[in-house]
Amino acid sequence: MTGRSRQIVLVVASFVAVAFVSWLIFIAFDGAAIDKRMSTLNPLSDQAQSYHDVYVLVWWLSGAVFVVIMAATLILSIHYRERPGVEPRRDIHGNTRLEILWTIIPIVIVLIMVVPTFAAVLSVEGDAEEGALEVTATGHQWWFEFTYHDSDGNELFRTANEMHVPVEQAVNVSLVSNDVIHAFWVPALFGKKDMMPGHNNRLWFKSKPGTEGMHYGQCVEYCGDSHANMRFRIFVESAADYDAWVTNQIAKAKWSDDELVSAGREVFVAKACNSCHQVEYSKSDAPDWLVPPTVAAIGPNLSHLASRTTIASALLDRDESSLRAWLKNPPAIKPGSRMPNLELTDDEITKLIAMLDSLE
Amino acid sequence: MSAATHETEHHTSLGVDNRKLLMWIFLASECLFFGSLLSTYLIFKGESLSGPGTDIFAFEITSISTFVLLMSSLSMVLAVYGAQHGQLGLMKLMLLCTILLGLVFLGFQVYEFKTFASEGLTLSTNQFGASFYILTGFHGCHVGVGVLYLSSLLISSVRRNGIGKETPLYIDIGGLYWHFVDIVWIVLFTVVYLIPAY
Amino acid sequence: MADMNAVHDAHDEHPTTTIREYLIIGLVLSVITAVELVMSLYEDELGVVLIPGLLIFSAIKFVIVVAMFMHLKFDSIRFTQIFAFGFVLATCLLIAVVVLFAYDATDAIGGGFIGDPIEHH
Amino acid sequence: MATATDGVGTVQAEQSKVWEWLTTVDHKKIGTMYGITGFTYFLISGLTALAIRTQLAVPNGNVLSAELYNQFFTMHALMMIFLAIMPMGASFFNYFIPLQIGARDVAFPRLNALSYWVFLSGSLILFSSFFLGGAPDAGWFAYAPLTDAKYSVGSGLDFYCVGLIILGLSSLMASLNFAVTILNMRAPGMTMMRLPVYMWMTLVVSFLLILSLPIVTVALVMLYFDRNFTTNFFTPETGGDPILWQHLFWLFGHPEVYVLILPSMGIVSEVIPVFSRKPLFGYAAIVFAGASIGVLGFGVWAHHMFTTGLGTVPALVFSATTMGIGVPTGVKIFNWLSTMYGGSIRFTTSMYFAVAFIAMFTIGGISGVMHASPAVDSQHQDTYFVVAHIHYVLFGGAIMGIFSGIFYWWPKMTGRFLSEISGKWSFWVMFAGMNLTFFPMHFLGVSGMPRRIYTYDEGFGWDDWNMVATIGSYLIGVSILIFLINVFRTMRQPATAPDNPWDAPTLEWATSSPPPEHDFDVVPEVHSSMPLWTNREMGIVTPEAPEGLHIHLPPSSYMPLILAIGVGLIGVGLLSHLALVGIGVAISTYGVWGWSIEPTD
Repeated sequence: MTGRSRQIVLVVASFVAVAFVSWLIFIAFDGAAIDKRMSTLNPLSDQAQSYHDVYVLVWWLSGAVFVVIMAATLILSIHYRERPGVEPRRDIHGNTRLEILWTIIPIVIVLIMVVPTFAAVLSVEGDAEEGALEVTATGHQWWFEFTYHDSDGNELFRTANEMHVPVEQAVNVSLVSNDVIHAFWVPALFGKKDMMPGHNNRLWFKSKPGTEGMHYGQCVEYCGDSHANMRFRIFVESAADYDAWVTNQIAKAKWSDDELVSAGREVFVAKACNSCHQVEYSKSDAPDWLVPPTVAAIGPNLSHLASRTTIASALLDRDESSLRAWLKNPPAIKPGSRMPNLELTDDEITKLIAMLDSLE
Repeated sequence: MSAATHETEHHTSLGVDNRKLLMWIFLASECLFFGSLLSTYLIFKGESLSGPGTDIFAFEITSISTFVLLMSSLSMVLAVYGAQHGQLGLMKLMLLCTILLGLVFLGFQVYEFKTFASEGLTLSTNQFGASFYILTGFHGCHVGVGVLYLSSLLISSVRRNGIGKETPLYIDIGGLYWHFVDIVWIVLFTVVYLIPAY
Repeated sequence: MADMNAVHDAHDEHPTTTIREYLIIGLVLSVITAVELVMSLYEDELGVVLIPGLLIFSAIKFVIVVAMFMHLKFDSIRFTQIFAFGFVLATCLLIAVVVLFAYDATDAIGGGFIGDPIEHH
Repeated sequence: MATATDGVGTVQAEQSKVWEWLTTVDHKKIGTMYGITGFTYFLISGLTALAIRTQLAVPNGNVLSAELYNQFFTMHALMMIFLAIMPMGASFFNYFIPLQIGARDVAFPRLNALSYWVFLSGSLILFSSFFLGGAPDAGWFAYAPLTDAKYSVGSGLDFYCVGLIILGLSSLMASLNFAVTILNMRAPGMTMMRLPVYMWMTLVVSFLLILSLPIVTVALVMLYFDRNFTTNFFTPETGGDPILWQHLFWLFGHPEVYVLILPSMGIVSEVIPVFSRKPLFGYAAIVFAGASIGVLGFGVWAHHMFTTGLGTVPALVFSATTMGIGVPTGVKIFNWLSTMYGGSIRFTTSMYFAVAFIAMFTIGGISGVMHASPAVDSQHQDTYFVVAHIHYVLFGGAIMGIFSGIFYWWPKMTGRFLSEISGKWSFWVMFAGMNLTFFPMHFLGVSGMPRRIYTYDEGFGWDDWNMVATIGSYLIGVSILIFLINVFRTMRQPATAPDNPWDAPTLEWATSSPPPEHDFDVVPEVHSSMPLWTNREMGIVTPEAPEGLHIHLPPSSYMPLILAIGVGLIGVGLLSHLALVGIGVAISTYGVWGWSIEPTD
């Protein structure tokens, strides 16, 4: 082979090799979308989609730069390695034209990235159009509280760690914090935004048609010991399902005269659970000892716990064994938990679970 | 302060003394220090949730102390003049004068802080109080360090009882620090005391 | 910075300012301070002129002290460059941070920017 | 060039070895101490990283408790940044500033010693928090109000404030010293545009620190006051604003990133031309790019805050400035690659690390520019994508560059070569290890794994890549072991390295290996940025040292040590009992007094 053709083979081979590696990497990136729980590559709302479009563009530009520089490094390293009889070109000190060229190329790439970025950010910032659902999400160490409002801004009800929204409807979320900074993020539905104490951030999203289902979210701003355990879920539902859910949430907690449930209520009060957790009963003549506290901001509102799928900020499925483990020793499951180990006996726990299960 | 400068004394790359260069770079750094403190103050001065606000300032006192600090700059520059022209007496007198004026300024500041505290403005009263005290307090610390610095220059010049080869340089560098503390106050006086209501 | 290499052996040349001139400068500084004080007493009459006026006077005092008392007018240009870099950077960052806070539309405590771009409840 | 003969050097009283090191003002000894201390912390911090990776190897791992994990990830970052990479950089700065610019020492030798001892006391204070009630656990950028006494009850965050203020003081003194030295003590003929690129980067780093450290000092003081003296700068309940902390911190924090990476850029700018055996391509462009990265670095801080509700216009402005930094960075990368073009490259271990630096840093740079777009950032910020990004910059960039420098300068510093065979093993194992560790983190990031979580559930698609990353981290550990064995084995061999084993063009290679205490017998003339090559081409011969040459060196001093002990005591006092502050002040005052009256001739 002549020197010239060997050079061509080298260049082609290097590009092929780097492109192959890049292709493997691409497959792996794509693989990240296969498990869709928290994937950022699976946009299901208009907002996530417009961010995703920017990401795809930026990704391809970056990929191109990556392939060129890796291939160049490889080619130069192989081609100009030390060989007997080949002297280095000591006369090369620079080349102004080339240097201007590769100053301009990055500028052009940056400009290509800037324009769609600006467009996407401007389209997502601000508030949703008129008639959007208004929800306030409050960050607590370490759980999320959701407060639903009617169109006049009056509070309708509070729930925790599981948010329900109707499909294809714009939702305004007001982000506030009760203690430290948290961040609110469901990758499929919207980019993250911080819950800053003393500030009132807002975001909005509108799910795409056919996206009914459960979507995973998590706190993504380090907020202390149990930051890792601060998770939540958003349920996108048909309008009918959503309305049914709202109707149930607005109603007060169901009163059951079941013996075990009554015993559970007594434990609930005796162990001062109601000093942190609110349960508002529908029964108008509730006994004197069961006086619901007016504000329960320390722990989640439990009026409709049984309508949720999870407990402990979406850490555990809401079933008998999880509830038992949680009530036995909360800090063991969620380190630093504000809910202390109440030293409950198995019997007390059984009663409490019966009571909690009745709160549909 | 430096030994390695010894042999390069007559030939440095920029034609300036190492120690003086060090002081100027340090002063550039100090600009950022006071800039951050002043930013904090400007952000917080309106955040007075409770307790006294900027209306607590007493013009007369602060004007006098500002004048005192300005005059200390004048005496400092005369001390430098004395050192550079071999007038030992003038240098010592003016150094002493500068130190005393600095102490008077500090006295005024202590008085001001005490008055404000008695009127209910403490570090924890509100954001205005905290950022005001930390800003002017750090300036006061700089004046205090300056007083100690100039005192050591005065003491060593008294002990030596003459002007050494390097005395003008030392006094000059000390002067740079002192004047810097003064110009910080020029900015603070205008921004903190004279434009309080905005 | 490219010509920072200039090697000159200029030994510290003392400024030629006389004591008399220093005293005059001191007087000027005092007078400016007095004018500033008087200005601040008439803030209602001066209106929008007040703040820029005070800032300009303060800048004049700043420049006089730096140039004459700190001898930057006579000393190596490198000192001026270094100090000016620090001072300008500090000023820019101060303005940037203060403006960012004034712009902050989400501040639930201090209230938003005039012409707040995002309306919220 | 002849090695130093007897009689050349300083006349000093016989002292014990320990006392000699405690009182030294020699920049080479101080540099060595910085290097050893920095590398020790690098190892300790590496162990915390291994613990972190072990915890995350499988879902719901239970190697570390949440509390310990949070301390470990915080201290891993703090130690790597402030106690490992910065001091290892300072080690090379100390050692090679005077050697590369042809000076006898730095401008202020005692101040230099003081910087080291203050650094040591600050680092010990920060590190001792592990044993004194818990290390800081709020992340290295310690966002308020999590750092408030209400949410961080232990004293960890007080250690953070005091430790970082003292470390900042040390860095400030060192940087002032370096800046003055480079600006003012260059050899005759060495103009600024003939300065080695490494010196340029050192100068930029020094100014970055000089201008950014005061800002974080103010923030740390306010945090300390918040925690201890009832102020409320960052607590929103009483009118404070946690956003202010973020601004002040990142005003320092972003320049700090360049403080970590620019020294390594300087090192590869030295290494690549030497082993390509041709001049650096576009010297002026590389210098200008480095300086403009430094200046632009002050205008991009808020890109760390895109998700805080910065507002649309500020976000877009900072997005644009951040992308702008990609331009000079790109220029540098292309110029390094062009230096290899037309060369005859000797692939020593040092060159392996330098070429790997280009490739790995490019990956970190690209992912950095990606996140300059708030749209991308809001989906990736605080996920493992960002963890991947910072580690490609700081491990693939800063650490690879430092290892390149270690293999390059080792013969000069010790007179001994590190084993090339063992070195290449450690390179390949490290290269494989770091890519196995950090590349999968990109995948973890796009699949939504948040950073700083001590545990995660199975079923999110995170399990496999976490296991791969953990295996990779152990490979890095193995590579470091190979390197340590290399060091211990070769240090037992006799010093055989010649003055200029790599045929390098800069001045440090004009003196013996290791250099004599006075650095140079005679400093060669400087006519270009590659003085040794140019002088050879021009036929200029450096004259032999005259007989009976006596070079006056500054005497050693124990005042820096005393002053640093005083400063350290003030720090300890702020953390324990205020009476100790008084003692510390007294000792410091004695140190300053002794310092100012002690003869320096």
